[in-house]
Amino acid sequence: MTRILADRAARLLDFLWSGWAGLAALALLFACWQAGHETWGDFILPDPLATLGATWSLAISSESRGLLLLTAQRALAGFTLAAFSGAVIGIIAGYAPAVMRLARPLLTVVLGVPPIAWIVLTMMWFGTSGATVAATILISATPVVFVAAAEGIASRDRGLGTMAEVFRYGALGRFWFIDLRQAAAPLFPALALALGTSFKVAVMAEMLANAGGVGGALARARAMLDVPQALAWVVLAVIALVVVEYGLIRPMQAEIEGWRRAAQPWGVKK
Amino acid sequence: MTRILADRAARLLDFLWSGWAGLAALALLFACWQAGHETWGDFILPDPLATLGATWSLAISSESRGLLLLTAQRALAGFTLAAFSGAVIGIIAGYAPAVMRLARPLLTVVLGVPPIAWIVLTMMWFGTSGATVAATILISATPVVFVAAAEGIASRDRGLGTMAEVFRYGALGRFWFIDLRQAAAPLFPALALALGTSFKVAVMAEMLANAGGVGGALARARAMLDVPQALAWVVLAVIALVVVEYGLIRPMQAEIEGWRRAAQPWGVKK
Amino acid sequence: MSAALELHRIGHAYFGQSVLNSIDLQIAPGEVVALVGPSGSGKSTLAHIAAGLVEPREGRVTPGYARHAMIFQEPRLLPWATAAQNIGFALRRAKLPRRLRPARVAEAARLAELEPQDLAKYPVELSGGMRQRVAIARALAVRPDFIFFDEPFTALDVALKRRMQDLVIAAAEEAQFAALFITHDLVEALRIAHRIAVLDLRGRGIAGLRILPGDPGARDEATTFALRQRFLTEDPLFRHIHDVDERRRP
Amino acid sequence: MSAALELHRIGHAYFGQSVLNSIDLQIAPGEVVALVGPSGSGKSTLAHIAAGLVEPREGRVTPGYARHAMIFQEPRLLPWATAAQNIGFALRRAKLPRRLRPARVAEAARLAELEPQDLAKYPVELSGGMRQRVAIARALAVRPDFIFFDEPFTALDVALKRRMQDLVIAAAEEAQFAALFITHDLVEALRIAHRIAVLDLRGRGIAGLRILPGDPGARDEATTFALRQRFLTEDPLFRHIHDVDERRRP
Amino acid sequence: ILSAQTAPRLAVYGPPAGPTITLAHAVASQALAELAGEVSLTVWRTPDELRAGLTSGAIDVSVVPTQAAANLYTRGMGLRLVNVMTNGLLYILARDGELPDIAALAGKVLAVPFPNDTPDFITRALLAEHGIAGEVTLAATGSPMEAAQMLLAGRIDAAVLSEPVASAAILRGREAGVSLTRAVDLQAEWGGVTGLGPVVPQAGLAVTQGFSQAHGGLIAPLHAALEQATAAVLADPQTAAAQAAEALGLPAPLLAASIPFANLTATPASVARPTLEAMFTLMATQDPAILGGQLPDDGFYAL
Ligand SMILES: Nc1ncnc2c1ncn2[C@@H]1O[C@H](COP(=O)(O)OP(=O)(O)OP(=O)(O)O)[C@@H](O)[C@H]1O
Ligand SMILES: Nc1ncnc2c1ncn2[C@@H]1O[C@H](COP(=O)(O)OP(=O)(O)OP(=O)(O)O)[C@@H](O)[C@H]1O
Ligand SMILES: NCCS(=O)(=O)O
Ligand SMILES: [Mg+2]
Ligand SMILES: [Mg+2]
Repeated sequence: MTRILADRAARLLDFLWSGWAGLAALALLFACWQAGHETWGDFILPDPLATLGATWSLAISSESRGLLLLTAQRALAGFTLAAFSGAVIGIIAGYAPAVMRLARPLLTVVLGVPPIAWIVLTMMWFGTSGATVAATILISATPVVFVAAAEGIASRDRGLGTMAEVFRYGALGRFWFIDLRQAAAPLFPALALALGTSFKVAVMAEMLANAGGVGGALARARAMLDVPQALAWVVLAVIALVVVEYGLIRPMQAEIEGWRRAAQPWGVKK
Repeated sequence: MTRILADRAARLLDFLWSGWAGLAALALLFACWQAGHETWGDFILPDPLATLGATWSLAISSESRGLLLLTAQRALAGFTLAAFSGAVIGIIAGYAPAVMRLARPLLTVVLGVPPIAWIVLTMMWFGTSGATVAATILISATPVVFVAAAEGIASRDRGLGTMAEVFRYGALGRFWFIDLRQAAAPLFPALALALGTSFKVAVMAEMLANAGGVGGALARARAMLDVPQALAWVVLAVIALVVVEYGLIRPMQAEIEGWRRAAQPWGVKK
Repeated sequence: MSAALELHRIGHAYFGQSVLNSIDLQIAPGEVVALVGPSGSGKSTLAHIAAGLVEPREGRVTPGYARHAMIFQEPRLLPWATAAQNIGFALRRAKLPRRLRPARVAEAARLAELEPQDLAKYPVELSGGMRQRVAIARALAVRPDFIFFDEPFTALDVALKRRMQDLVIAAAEEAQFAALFITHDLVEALRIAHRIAVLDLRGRGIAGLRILPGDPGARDEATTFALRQRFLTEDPLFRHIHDVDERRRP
Repeated sequence: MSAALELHRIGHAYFGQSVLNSIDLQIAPGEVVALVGPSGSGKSTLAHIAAGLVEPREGRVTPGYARHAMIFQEPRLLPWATAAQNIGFALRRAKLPRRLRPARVAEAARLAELEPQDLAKYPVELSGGMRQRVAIARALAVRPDFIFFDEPFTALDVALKRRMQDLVIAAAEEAQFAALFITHDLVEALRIAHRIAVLDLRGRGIAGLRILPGDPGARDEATTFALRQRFLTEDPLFRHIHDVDERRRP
Repeated sequence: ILSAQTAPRLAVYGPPAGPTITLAHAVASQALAELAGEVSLTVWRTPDELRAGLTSGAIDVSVVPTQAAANLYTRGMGLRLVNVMTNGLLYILARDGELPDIAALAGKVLAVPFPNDTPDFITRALLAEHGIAGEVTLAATGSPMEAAQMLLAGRIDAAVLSEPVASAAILRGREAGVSLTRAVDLQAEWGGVTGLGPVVPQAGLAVTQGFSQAHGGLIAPLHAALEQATAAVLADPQTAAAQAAEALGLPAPLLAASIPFANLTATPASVARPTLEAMFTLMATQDPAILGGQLPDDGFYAL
C-alpha cells in the first residue's frame, strides 16, 4: 500500500518535473518565435507578447470561448470516433492476418488521398456541419491508431495469453487483461498523436468547409490579414489541445507505464 | 541454406497472396466508388471507368509523367527528411527521458498547429519551391516516426543489450544490432504511414504554395471543374505511392518480420 | 474412480515435423507422475497438450479434474504487475470473493517462501529464483486438484527445492492434487513421484513406466540415491537419459 | 601470475536497498570457482558486476583475462535470429575472419550437443533446453579465457548436464578458461570446481570458501556424493543452503 | 507617356482571375517593354502567397483585391492602389429559368463560397436590401469549385461565383446537359443600391512602398499601358485569352468566354474612389476590421 502511494507520489513528482521540462521547451519555442518576429516583422510573425495579449482577450470573451468549445467538441468527437474505430479495426487486424492483408491497401489509399479530394464527398454526406469535420478527422487520425493497435497486438507475447488460459481466462479475459494491456504501450503515444491531429484537422476542416468554430474565426482573421488575431486563435486551439492531452491521455499513459519506472527509475540509465 | 530459400519463397508466396487480398480490397473500393457515382452523379464522383481512362491518358503523356515524377521526388525528399529526423530524435528521446520530456510538448505544438499557420513561414523561407513542400512534409510526417522510434527504443529488451555487451559490442554495435533491430518492428509501419502522409501532404502543399507538380495540375483541373481529371491526378499520385510503398518499405518490413512467421506460419492461429 | 487425466494416442507435429507420437498415459487422482526425457523430446509440448493449451494433431485428452494449474518452464509473469498482483492474477477467475484474495495471495506466497517485501516488486526487480517462486505461488493460489509442473524448481537453491518438493509430497499424501511433473532431476522425480514415465528420445510414445516403491513421503535419502544409481546404471530405459552418445544410435 | 579476476570490496544497492556488501574474491587463471548461495542473495548481481555489466556502488573489479563470455540465467537469445545466427552473433566482434565463422559456429553447436537441423530454428521453435544450449554454444564460440556461468545447465537433462560439466572439467584441466560458476546444484559444484564460495544469505560478503580436494577431473561420483553429504550435514557454512528455516533466524 | 526612367526588372503578379488576362496581354504585346529591361508575369494562387511575397519583397507590383489593398494600407504596410482593373466579376448562377431575379432566392439554398470576402458582404447586403435575408438558406461551402460542383449536381439552388469559375461551370454544365445561367448580375444589383452604376471595384493594381520610392515614375506609364491593354483585350478576347492561358493555367476558350463578363477596366484609383468608398463603407459598417479598422485615406490612391 505504502509502496503504491510512494509509486504514485513518484509519478506525480515526475509529472511536475516534466512540467518544468515542458516549460523549458516552450521557452525555447518562444525564443525562436521572437527571433522570427525580429527577422521578418509583424506581418509574418507578430510579436509573441502581442499575440499572447490577443489570445488573452479572446480567452476572456465568452463568444470566443464558445467557438473554442465548439471546435474542441468537434475535435474530441472526431478523435473518439477515430480512436475507437482505429483501435477496433487495428486489434482485429492484429489478430487476423487476413484482415490485415485486406486493410493495408485500403489504408494506403486512405492515407495517400489528399483531404481536398474527400471534402466534397463528406459535404455530400453530412452537409457543412460538424459531421463533416468529424469525418475528416476520422480519415486523418484513424490510420495512426490502427497501425499502433495492429502492431501492438501482432507483437504481443503469446506465452502470457497461454498462461492466462491455464488460469481460466476466456478469450475475452485474455484480450482484456493480457493482449490489450500489451497493445496499450504503443497505443497511447499513437492516441496522443491522433488527438493532436484531431485538433489540427478540426481547424483545417472548419476552414475548408466553412463550418464555423475556431477554423471559421481563423479564416476571418486571415481574410482581415489580422495576423496576431489569427495566431491567437492557433495558440488558443493548441492550449485546448494541451489541456485535453495532459488532462486525459498522459495520466492514463503514466498509469500504464508505471512498471517501466521500476526498471529505470527517474530515467537514470543503467 | 535451403531453409533460407524456402523461407524466402514462403515470403514471396505470402506477398503474392496478400496481393490477391489487396486486389480484393481495391475491388471493394471500386464498388463503393461506383455506388457513390450512381448516387451523386458525375459532378461529385465521376464514373470510375472514366476516371481510369483519364488516368491512363495522363499516364501515357510524358509531360504528366514529369509532373508526377516531380511530386514523387518532393514527397520522397520530404519523406527521407522526416524519416531521418523523426528516427534520430525519436531514438535519442527513447534513450534519454530528459530529451523526451523536452520533446513531448514541442511535439504537441508541432502536431496541433494547423499547416495553414506554417505554410506562410515556409514560403517566406523557401519561396514557392520544392523546399516549401519538403518542409511541410517534414512537419507533418516527422511526429509519427518520432513516436514509433521513441516507443521502440524505450520498450526494448535491455537484457539483450547487456548480452551483446558481454560479447564486446560497443554502444554503437548494441544500438545497431540490438536496439535498432527491436525498434524496427514499430518503426516500419510508422514509416509506411509517414510515406503515405508525405505523398498526400506533397500534393496539398503544392496546391497551397502554388508549387507545380501534381498539386498544381490538380488545382488547375479543379479550376476548370474537370472532376475526372482531378480525380485522375489523385489516382496517379496514389499509384505512385503504392509503387514506392510496396517496392521499398514492405519488402524491408517483410525481411524484418520474417521470424514472426516461424511462430505463426501463414497467419494460422495457435 | 476415473482417472484425473487420461491421454489417448496423442500425436503432434510442428510444420509437418512429427514431435509426439501415440502417447498413452493415465494419471489417477492424487497421483504424481514424473515425466522425464531428453531435452527436446517433447515433454513441454505434451504438457501443453494435456492442459488443453495446444490442440493435438491426433488423439484425445480426457481431463477428470475440476481445476488445474500449470507452472511453465519459463515464469511467464506479467511484467507490468507486481509479484503480489501476478499471484492475484490467477485468482480473478477462481470464484473467490474479492476480499478473500489478499489472504490467499499471502498464503501462496508463504508456501513459495516469498518474503513480504518482495511481493511489491515488479518482475524486472526479482531474481531468477524469485520469479520462479512467484510462478509457483500463482499456481498454488488457485488450490488446483491437478498441477502441470514443467521443470518448476530449476532456479531454486537446494533448500528451497527441497522445501517445494516436500510441499508436493505432502499434497500428494493428502491427495490434494494429482500432478504431471516434468523434471530432469532424477533424484527429484524419485523423491516426489508415484510413477516415472520416460518419454522416448524422439517423442515416439512413452518409452516405459516405472512404478516407485512405497509412498513418496516414505522414501528416505538413501533409498532415492540407491534407486537413482540402479536406474542410471542398470535400467536400459534410462540409458539415453544417462548418456548422450546413446542418442546418436540409429 | 596475476589473478584472472579480482573483486575488491564490492558493494551494490538497488534504490537504496543494499544487495551486496564488501565482497572480496580472487580467481586464478584456469581456476573454476563455484558460487553458491540462497535464491535472491545477489549471485547474479555479483556476476553482472564482475563482468563489467553493472557499475558497482562500491569497490573495484580487476579483470586479468583477455576475453570473457557469459551464460546468463535466462538464455537471452535474439528472437529474430536462428540458433546458428545467435551463436554467430558472438563471433562478429571476435576478430575471426568471416569465412571461418560457420565452422566455428558448427563446432560450438557440436560442443553444446545441438543437432544441425535445430540450428535453423528460431528461438520460439526451440525447447527450453535447446535455448539454453544455444546460449552455451554462443559463449563457447568465442573461445573465452574467462566464462561467467549463471546457473547454466538448469534446463538440461541428466546426460546433457553431465556432458556439459565434463566440458568445463576438461577445459579447466587444460586451463583453457577460468570461470565463476553460479549454481544451486551442490553436486555440480563439487564435480567441476576447484573452490566453492558461499554467498551470505543477504549478500553481506562471501560467507566462506571451501577448497575442494584434488583436481575436478580426478573426483569420482562417490567422492562428490560424500563431499555433498558432509557439507550439507556437518559444515555450518552450508546450513542455510540446506535449510530454509535457518534463514529466518535473525 | 512621360519620359520615365526604366527599371531593370519588372515582375508583375496577378490573381487567378480576370484582371490577369489584361496583365498577360500587356506583357505579351510588349507594352511594358519600354518600362523595364525584363518583364515577367506570375500568378499567385492563395492570399498566403501574396502576403509572404509582399513581406519578403518578392512581390512589389500586383493585382490584388481592393479590400486587401485597403487593409494592408491602413495597417501601415504602405501598399497603394494604382487603379481598378475590374468592375466586378460576380454572378449568382442557377439552373435555367429557376431564378428570375434576386427576390426569387427566398426559400432557396444559396452557396456563398467566399466567407469574409467582398462577395460575401455584397451578397448579404443585397439580400437584406430585398428583405429576404432571413429566408435564404446559405450553404457554407469551402471553395467556389465545391459550390459549382454542388450546383451542377443539383444539391443547391444557386451559387455566388466569380469569373472565370462561373464560365467554367456553365461550360461543364453544357457538356453534361445541365444548363446554368448567370441569373443575377451582382454588379448591376449593387449599382442599384449605390446609384453609382454597375460597379463592384473588386481588384486593382497595387504597388508597395518600396516600389513607389524606387520607381515612382513608372506608376503612371504602367497604368497607361494597362489602359491600352484593357482596350485591346476587350476588342479581341480570343487573342488575349490565348496569351493568358499559359499563366492562368486555364484553357483559352474558357477565358475567352469569360472576358465579356469580367468587366475589365483600367480606372485610375482616384477616379474609382467613389465606388471604392461605397463598397468600403458597406464593409466598414458590417465589420470594420476587414479594412484594418478604418477607411483608407488619400494616400491610398496612388494615381
Ligand atoms: N533490477 C533490479 N532492481 C531492483 N532490485 C533488483 C534488481 N535485480 C535484482 N534485484 C534484487 O537484488 C537481490 C539479488 O538479486 P539477484 O538476481 O542477484 O539474486 P540471485 O542470487 O541471482 O538469486 P537467484 O538464485 O534466485 O537467481 C534480490 O533481492 C532482487 O530482488
Ligand atoms: N512453437 C514451435 N514451433 C516449432 N517447433 C517447436 C515449437 N515448440 C517446440 N518445437 C519443437 O518440438 C520439439 C519438442 O519441444 P519441447 O519444448 O516439447 O521439448 P522438451 O521435451 O520440453 O525439451 P526441454 O527439456 O529442452 O524443455 C523440439 O524439437 C522443438 O524444436
Ligand atoms: N492539409 C493537410 C492536413 S494533414 O494531412 O496534415 O492532416
Ligand atoms: Mg521443455
Ligand atoms: Mg540469479
